[in-house]
Amino acid sequence: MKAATTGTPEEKRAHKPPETEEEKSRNLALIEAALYVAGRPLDLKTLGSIIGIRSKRKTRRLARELMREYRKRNTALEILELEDERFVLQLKPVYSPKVRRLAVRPLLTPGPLKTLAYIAYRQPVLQKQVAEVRGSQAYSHIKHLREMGLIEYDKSSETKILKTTSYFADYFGLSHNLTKMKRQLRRIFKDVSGSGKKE
Amino acid sequence: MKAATTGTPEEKRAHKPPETEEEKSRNLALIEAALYVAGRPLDLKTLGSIIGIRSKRKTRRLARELMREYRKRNTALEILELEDERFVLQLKPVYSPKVRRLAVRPLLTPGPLKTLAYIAYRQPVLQKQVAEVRGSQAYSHIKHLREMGLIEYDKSSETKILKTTSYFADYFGLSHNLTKMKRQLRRIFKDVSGSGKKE
Amino acid sequence: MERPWYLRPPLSVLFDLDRLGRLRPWDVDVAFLLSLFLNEMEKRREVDFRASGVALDSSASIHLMKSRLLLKLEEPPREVEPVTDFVPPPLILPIRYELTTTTIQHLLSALDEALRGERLLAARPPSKPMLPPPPEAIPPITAYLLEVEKLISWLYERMLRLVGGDASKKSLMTFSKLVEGLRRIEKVRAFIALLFMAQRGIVELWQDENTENIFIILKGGLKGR
Repeated sequence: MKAATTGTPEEKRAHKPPETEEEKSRNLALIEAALYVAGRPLDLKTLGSIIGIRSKRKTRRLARELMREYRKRNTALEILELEDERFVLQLKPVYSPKVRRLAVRPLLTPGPLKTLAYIAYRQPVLQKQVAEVRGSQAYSHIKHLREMGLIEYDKSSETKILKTTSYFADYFGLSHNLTKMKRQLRRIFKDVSGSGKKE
Repeated sequence: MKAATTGTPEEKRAHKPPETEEEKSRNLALIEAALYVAGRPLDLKTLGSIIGIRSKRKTRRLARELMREYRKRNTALEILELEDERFVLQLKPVYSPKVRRLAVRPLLTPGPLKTLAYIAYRQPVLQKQVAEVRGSQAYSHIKHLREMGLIEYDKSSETKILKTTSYFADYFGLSHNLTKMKRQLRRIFKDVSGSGKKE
Repeated sequence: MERPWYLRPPLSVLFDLDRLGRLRPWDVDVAFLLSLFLNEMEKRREVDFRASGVALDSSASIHLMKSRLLLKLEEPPREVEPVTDFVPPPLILPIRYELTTTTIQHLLSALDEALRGERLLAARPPSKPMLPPPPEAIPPITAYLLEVEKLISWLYERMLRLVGGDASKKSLMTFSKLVEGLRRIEKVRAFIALLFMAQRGIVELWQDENTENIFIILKGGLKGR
């Protein structure tokens, strides 16, 4: 228990009576739900917004508790805390080879995937340029890719400039740093096309 | 280590000493991994092939044990056994509204979901009829639903006739038998509209 | 040579300028035709900018013909009653995570193809404009604009009455209030005039997504007043 003091809303929140067991288990379940549905790393802000808690410290404590619970349970799934204070629920890598073949659906159909690849490679890139190269269907691809959270508009610009999101980087295991990511893409791309083997 | 015996593979398996705790917990984790990765109902044969057990009875027992464990744990996820001996891992519906915005694949909005419900209910149904009842926006709904693999055109017909796919049946845990499925749907719709809530 | 796919009905109406002059614009559902056209082009994975241009031009003409008829007080035909049938409540999809099969290798081969498209685009010689002349069916543009001017004055007077005669206060009003008591056809005309006024900066518009009401701020007087 902490002594009541006055202060910022953040501090006030911290001094509210400790959450009941019921509240806590509801919050843990909500964090689990969020991580499961997203299938990608989520930051403390996002997790906090789901449970309605603004304190990062408190959210982190809950996420870590869920992580410990998972570890204790000894299951096929694990929760990891990444370096940048993000949490992810994922399959333990050791099970992956055994069950991978059960995944049957692609993230995207070929058309939108091509548009996404082009944006990733040329980013930040004018929407107009994407449409010129990928044809008029590019607009519906862009809409779809934005809805999926794979690309976004550059907010600093008046004209429509596209770039990939951190979710894109997470999905393909690429760097969050744009310059680095492009270098990675170029390098792997050269390796692949250089080997002369294409699907 | 197991004693070598002769006989059919099934018999061999059946006469093996009962699985150790370690084997069992590994099998439970593999079933969990399979259900997590697939994101759709899996039948006993598929689950058995993952854990390397051909006996349906044994696989069913394990899957049910995992299901009970989930129920005990009081988590955001649930494992359901569908009527045709298939198992599925999914988010408990009560958590849906809070976290659906985090889902990667854009979830369908009520408009397309209604069109889908109509097609499922009236199938096989002329595309023209769907458009007449649901308005001209039905065409974009149909396109989207086809892209998601939930509906398809009847290939045996020249005119455009729509029906749901087996993926659709899996997604909703419905029977693959059309007559049965329609009966199940009627029950679901009665439940929903009976609750008096409509958008 | 095979006839291009878009010259077949129902799309052909957008490419047959003679017919465009003869038909009743109310009989053409432009939105439907254009989305059909786009879908078809997407399905065939071929982009024909020339055909798109003609389709766009024809659609604009048909829209203009419709606006023109509205200004002449011709009532649009009654909407066809939609067919009624029991529509079940929307099916709520259960949420399940699903591992997807797309890997970085897929991304890279997609990139390879996209870049090939880029190279092709750079190599293609610029094509000559081949748009046909605008159809005669389009009303003379000056007469049309004169009608619009009259319409704007009429609507502006209405707005002034609504804000008590003073346009300098940046008064706020809603579209529904503005057209209260008007006939349907007059509401449509008011809306057209409003769009022109917004484009000229006489009013500012925004729409509330929840109520769908359009809010109007009167920003100043008509030029020359």
